[in-house]
Amino acid sequence: MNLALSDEQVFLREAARGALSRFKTLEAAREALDGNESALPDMWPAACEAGWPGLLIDEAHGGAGLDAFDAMLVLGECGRVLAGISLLGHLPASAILNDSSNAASLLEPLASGERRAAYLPVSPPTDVDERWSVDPRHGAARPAAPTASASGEGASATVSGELAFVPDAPGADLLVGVAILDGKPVGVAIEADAQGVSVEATTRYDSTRSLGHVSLKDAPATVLDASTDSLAAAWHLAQSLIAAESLGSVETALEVSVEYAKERHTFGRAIGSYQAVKHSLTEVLRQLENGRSLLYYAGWARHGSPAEFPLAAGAARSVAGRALDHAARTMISVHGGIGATWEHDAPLYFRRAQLSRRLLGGTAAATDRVAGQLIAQADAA
Amino acid sequence: MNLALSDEQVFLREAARGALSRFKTLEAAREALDGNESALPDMWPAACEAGWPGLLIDEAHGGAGLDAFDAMLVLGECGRVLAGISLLGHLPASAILNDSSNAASLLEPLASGERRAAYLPVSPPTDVDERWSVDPRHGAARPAAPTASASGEGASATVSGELAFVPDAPGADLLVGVAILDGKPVGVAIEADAQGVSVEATTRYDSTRSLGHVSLKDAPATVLDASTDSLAAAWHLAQSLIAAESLGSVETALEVSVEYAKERHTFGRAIGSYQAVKHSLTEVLRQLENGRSLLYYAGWARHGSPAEFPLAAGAARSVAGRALDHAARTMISVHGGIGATWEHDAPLYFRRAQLSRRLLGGTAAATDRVAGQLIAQADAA
Amino acid sequence: MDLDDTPEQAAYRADVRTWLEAHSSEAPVLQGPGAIEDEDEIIAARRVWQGKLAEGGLAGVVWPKEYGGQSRGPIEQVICNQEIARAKVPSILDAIGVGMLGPTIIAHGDEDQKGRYLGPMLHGDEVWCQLFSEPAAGSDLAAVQTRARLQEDGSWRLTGQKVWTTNAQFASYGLLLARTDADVPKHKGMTMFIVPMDAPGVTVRGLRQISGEAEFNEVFFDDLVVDAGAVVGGVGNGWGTALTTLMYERVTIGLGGEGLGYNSTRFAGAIAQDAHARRDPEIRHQLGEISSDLLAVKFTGYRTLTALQKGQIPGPEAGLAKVTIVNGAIKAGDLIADVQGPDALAQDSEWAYMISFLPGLKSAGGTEEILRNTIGERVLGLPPEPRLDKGIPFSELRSKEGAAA
Amino acid sequence: MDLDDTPEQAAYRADVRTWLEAHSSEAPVLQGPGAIEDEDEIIAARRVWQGKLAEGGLAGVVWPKEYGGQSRGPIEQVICNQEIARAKVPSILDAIGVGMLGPTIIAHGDEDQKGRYLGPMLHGDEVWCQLFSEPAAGSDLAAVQTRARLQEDGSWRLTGQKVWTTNAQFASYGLLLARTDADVPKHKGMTMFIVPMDAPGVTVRGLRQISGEAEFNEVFFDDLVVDAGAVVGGVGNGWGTALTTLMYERVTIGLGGEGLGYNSTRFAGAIAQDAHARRDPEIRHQLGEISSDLLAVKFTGYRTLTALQKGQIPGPEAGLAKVTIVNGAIKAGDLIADVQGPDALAQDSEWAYMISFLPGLKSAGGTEEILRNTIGERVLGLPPEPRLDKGIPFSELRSKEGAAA
Repeated sequence: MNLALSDEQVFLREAARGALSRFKTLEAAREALDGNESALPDMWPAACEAGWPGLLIDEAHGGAGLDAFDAMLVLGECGRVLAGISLLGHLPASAILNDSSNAASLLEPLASGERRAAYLPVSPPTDVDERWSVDPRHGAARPAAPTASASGEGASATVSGELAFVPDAPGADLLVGVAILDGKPVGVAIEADAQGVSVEATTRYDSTRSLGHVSLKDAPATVLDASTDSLAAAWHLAQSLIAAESLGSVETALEVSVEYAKERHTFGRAIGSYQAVKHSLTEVLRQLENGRSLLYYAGWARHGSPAEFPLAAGAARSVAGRALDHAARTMISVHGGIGATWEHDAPLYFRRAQLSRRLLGGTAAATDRVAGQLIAQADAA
Repeated sequence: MNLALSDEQVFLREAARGALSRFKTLEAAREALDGNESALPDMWPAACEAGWPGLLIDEAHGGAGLDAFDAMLVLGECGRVLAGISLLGHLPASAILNDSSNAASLLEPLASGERRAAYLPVSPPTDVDERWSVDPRHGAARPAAPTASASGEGASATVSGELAFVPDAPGADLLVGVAILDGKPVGVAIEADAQGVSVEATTRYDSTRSLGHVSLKDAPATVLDASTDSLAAAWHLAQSLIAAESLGSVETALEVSVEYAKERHTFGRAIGSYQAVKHSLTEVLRQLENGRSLLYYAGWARHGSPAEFPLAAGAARSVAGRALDHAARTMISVHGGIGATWEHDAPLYFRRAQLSRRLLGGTAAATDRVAGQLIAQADAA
Repeated sequence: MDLDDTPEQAAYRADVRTWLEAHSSEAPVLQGPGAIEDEDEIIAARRVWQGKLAEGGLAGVVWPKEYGGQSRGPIEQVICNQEIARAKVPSILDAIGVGMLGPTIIAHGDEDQKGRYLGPMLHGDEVWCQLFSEPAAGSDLAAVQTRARLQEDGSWRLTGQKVWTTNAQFASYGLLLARTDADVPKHKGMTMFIVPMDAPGVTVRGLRQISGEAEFNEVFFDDLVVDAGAVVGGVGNGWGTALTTLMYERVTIGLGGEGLGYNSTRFAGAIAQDAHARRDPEIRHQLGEISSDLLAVKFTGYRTLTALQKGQIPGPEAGLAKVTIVNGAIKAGDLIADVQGPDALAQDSEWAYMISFLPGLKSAGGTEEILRNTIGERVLGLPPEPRLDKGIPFSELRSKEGAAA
Repeated sequence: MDLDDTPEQAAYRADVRTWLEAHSSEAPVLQGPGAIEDEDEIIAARRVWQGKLAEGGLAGVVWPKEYGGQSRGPIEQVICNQEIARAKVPSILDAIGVGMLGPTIIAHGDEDQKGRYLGPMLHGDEVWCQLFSEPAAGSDLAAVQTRARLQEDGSWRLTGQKVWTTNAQFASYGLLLARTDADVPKHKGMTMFIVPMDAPGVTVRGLRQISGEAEFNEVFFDDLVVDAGAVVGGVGNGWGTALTTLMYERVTIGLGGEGLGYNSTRFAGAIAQDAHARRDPEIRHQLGEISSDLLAVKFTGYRTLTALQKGQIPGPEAGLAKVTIVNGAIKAGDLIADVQGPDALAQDSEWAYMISFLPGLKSAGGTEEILRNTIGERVLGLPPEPRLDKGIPFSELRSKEGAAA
């Protein structure tokens, strides 16, 4: 048993921190909120230089052949500085393709980052909803997954459906997700510039997060031969990645808040000496540590115990999502009034928390899946 | 506008406190938990002497002709000392009878306390469940209300059904509730010693609370002509009363905890000077004050604005139930380890909290009803 | 116990309603078709409207008649507010002046001050702002550092910075808490001043909040000179004067829960629109809890009002209503946005605005932690925190903190 | 990063399993058919069984070989625990002695003490108890008042009261923290003693908890006399010695989350039994949150173990695991009882027992508040609370508190 980072993983993390530190991500986020979206740096070249696009692609296809936990380490660093890098969309897409034996030609340009993919998030069934479903554009009810029709020859099909708030869809070259073909889920890869594909770029509240509403109308697709388990695992991988990213943001929120609590005085004492502040920050630490432990679980389970991966990834997201909500609000409140002003960094982390909790099914769906998985385990026992 | 106690109400409350102070209710509760149930005092004679059984019965029928808020004041005093008095069962029953024009002969002995009634709690429909339903004996699903069949002559019928965990049912002379007759709810009054009636006495965790599983098998009943609104109002009245009782317990829990927090020292300071303790006790006060305000609302609404009574009573119960949960746990934790020992009073309030939150639909059903009422209001607006 | 008007109150309500029916066409339109959009025009129109309300007796209801008020009680004030809301016309522009600062001047000001300032304040001719909070004196108001130095000619020279100042951008005057003696313990060396906001040496800068809007201002004082007549309540008595203002602030909060628009009806309405969410037990559970708490605050307001009407002064526990409202609204915002999804966070969403506004409101006027301290000590009688700043001259305190940091 | 055994660990596991397969028939039966019911017989049987485990090398796995242990690492200890649980045989009786007090004696005791006490402790011949907490020194352990006075003949005379003592009713010895000098600041005037529990002057009284069962004891010392050889770690060094015990306590907690039986599998199993509740979004939401937190603790345990194996000592943050476990289990108890209704509160319900037990567990070993203070200060580096008791002789402190009360 060994739940610690390897030397290579420590190096990967430090390198990521270094690479990201070259960008003024927080300043850019604030400027973009003020309408100057061109202030947001294009970080994809840096990602390519670091080899992140190919993290989860086999070496045979030009990737690094690493695993989910390594990707989580990079996402954590992105979360620390709110880097708007397109890995949350790209990596789960690359994982589906990597699990497909008929996608070899697609993989190499994705591994190098020459082309960028976006994952079309489709949530696998639960114990109470047997459908594959997508995030709704409006309201709380989840629509069904896109549908595919075989279009004659070989592995090609046409796909129709709507996917709302797809992370990193704008500007992606390839869209990879799940569609229902003859009542069964299949992996599909769709060129973003193909006929019948439209991507409406949008942002919501957090300027660092690029989102797109993807509309597919008989869009030509390659049907992938990835297993159903692999298609489901992509969803759980996305949950793990957003969990890791969120915990990175929690780290920064905690560090900045602790520093301020040491320096700021009121009634003649540093505010960090008051139990209300101290216990609130300790609570952030508690949730952060719990989240970190679950990242290890998810990282191990993806290949070490695939049957547990939905549980592990759901639990990681559930804890991390709540941790970020609490940390972002604590960051504001520890800073007193100034923490709620435009020029402060705390609102940027708050905006991240507010949006993240409602993407990719939301923190709530991840929490529900934990319950569902455990209930299914109990039934099986 | 005047949301304050009248002189008469202050007197009623003080008199109740005085009358109840003659009993060693907490000591008796502890002894009963140890198996000596005979230690529990029979407080009904004191209730009769004070005129409480007739609180909600018209003066014409020998009652005091007072309203729900006055009854809540008495229940609050009972809650302060965990008095096991049978008003929670008796008063809603008396209210249904008082609203019936064909129950005059039943009222007088109930008003004097010569006979005691118990309310068979049947929850009226909500926006998402159109049935009248009862608390389950086991599990979470709510069974349907008892059913009645007209038995020929006049206002008589036979009633069949099961009601679990009915407060104050053991030893009651008359059972009053709701049954479904030809698909419609009707009020029914059933002699407890009639054929087909069985009451299985039970207690759960809180020795001061007498409960009974009532089984009706073609039990002969008088069909009351109380309106459907009156039958529903009895449920909401019961919610208000258990809310008031709970807040009385919160008062004691807060007072005892505050005193201890002033006296007990640790690390050279009174523990009440620490923010963690101080803020926790302030939170008890906040919830208590919110609950008190909602008792006024419920007390006013029952006759001042009957359409709001379900909302007001549900909100009062929701806030009061959560307040008691928090106050009882705070009472234990402020006292440190000693608060969790057998000889301390805190566990008695904790036991009360644990059971109360699961009786009469539970705090959760009251909270759900608040949502349902507001959603219905929104639809109507 | 009842919620209905007495005959006298009903008669007053009828009078107010009659006046409003006669004059509501003169009120500025701020929402919907034909609404004024320009910020300056809105302010100008609301000034005029406040003047009309004052003439009609609908502003300063509780002010003494000699200062232009109606000498009526708090219930009549609430009735007046209710009728103004019912008529869907704007309320007075300068709620801070008329609600908190005017009463402070009535309590502590001298006759010259009352004669000069109260009339224009009541009629909206001169809007006021409250200059108490500072960057280093938020929760700990007695730590103000804005310095007022007595000049040889008896005038005062003021230098310092205030923050979280509402309405400063168009205010004529401000009530300012300054340190006049740094060599005595901090509660003792302060004095309250009336300061002109258009004088040289006063700079107002909008302070943008999370939403991007400048809901508050920073105000900088750079050698502003005021004469001896600007002192309210006597030199060195600033803390006592400030407490009066804070008491009126609590009254305003105690009665105003519904006024902020954070109420169960609004939130339930949003949930009711979603056919799926309104039947979801988890959503309903949260809605039910939030709504119960907010309903409680409404009736706590009526209890406060009853107490006020009987001449009782609300204690710090009235601040618990603010805790309930702010935390309830925060939960409601999260719930509604969870139901609606990211669209609730769109630029023009009322919910995005609320979600952005609440974190600042939570800290405004002293943090929740300080409020809970105060209530724990004053209401429950719990012992105070050990105070390291007690009895220490303010000047020494500052250097001590610097050393500790 | 992986969760599997190394080849060496796998070999060790196989050895342990082989031993257990050979000897499990000798283990006492404590549950199910044929279970021993008499409390004294259970203790006697478990003593014997501990002796067998010790002979087989399955007790004191991390103890040095010279004291009868295996000189192995913490992972082997956990492997051993896992295999004992898998074999469904009882674990050692004296987990407190072997896990915390023995290691303290190994670290601070003299050779005589090690030679005399460690063997019988490991084999279950002499059970030990920890005598630190007092009625007035729960969270603030350094406030112990049990007084040890040096006699002219070099012996010590002990008087005072201890509480929350597990196993005192059948313990042979206790490790007791006493005040030996009240005229120095409180952390400095304490000394650790080994005391015989069967001597005159020692009275053990069961302390009933919420459930009615006496899960802890009070222990009274009335002029108990011990000789100079009873001092562990030197006179006046009691606080440092106690910190060692507390560190081992944290290690035990850090590794023991699952051992308490508060885990997601058990709680989800209870919910899964109710066809209605298992589909209710509100119930599922709560179950999901509670379970995620408890799963986290399981993997935090593995992280702690990894750190221990590398020779790192767990810091106070390991205590956060206790916070998560206790609060998670409290929420789980409330959830399950809400689903099952009042029957979950029946006398013989496992849930009623858990619901009753947890409030005491929450306070045991220092309140959550003290733990959060410690972690905030030692882990996050936040400044301490102002301490009014620092540097003040213990005797003065007591009278100050009396005056303040």
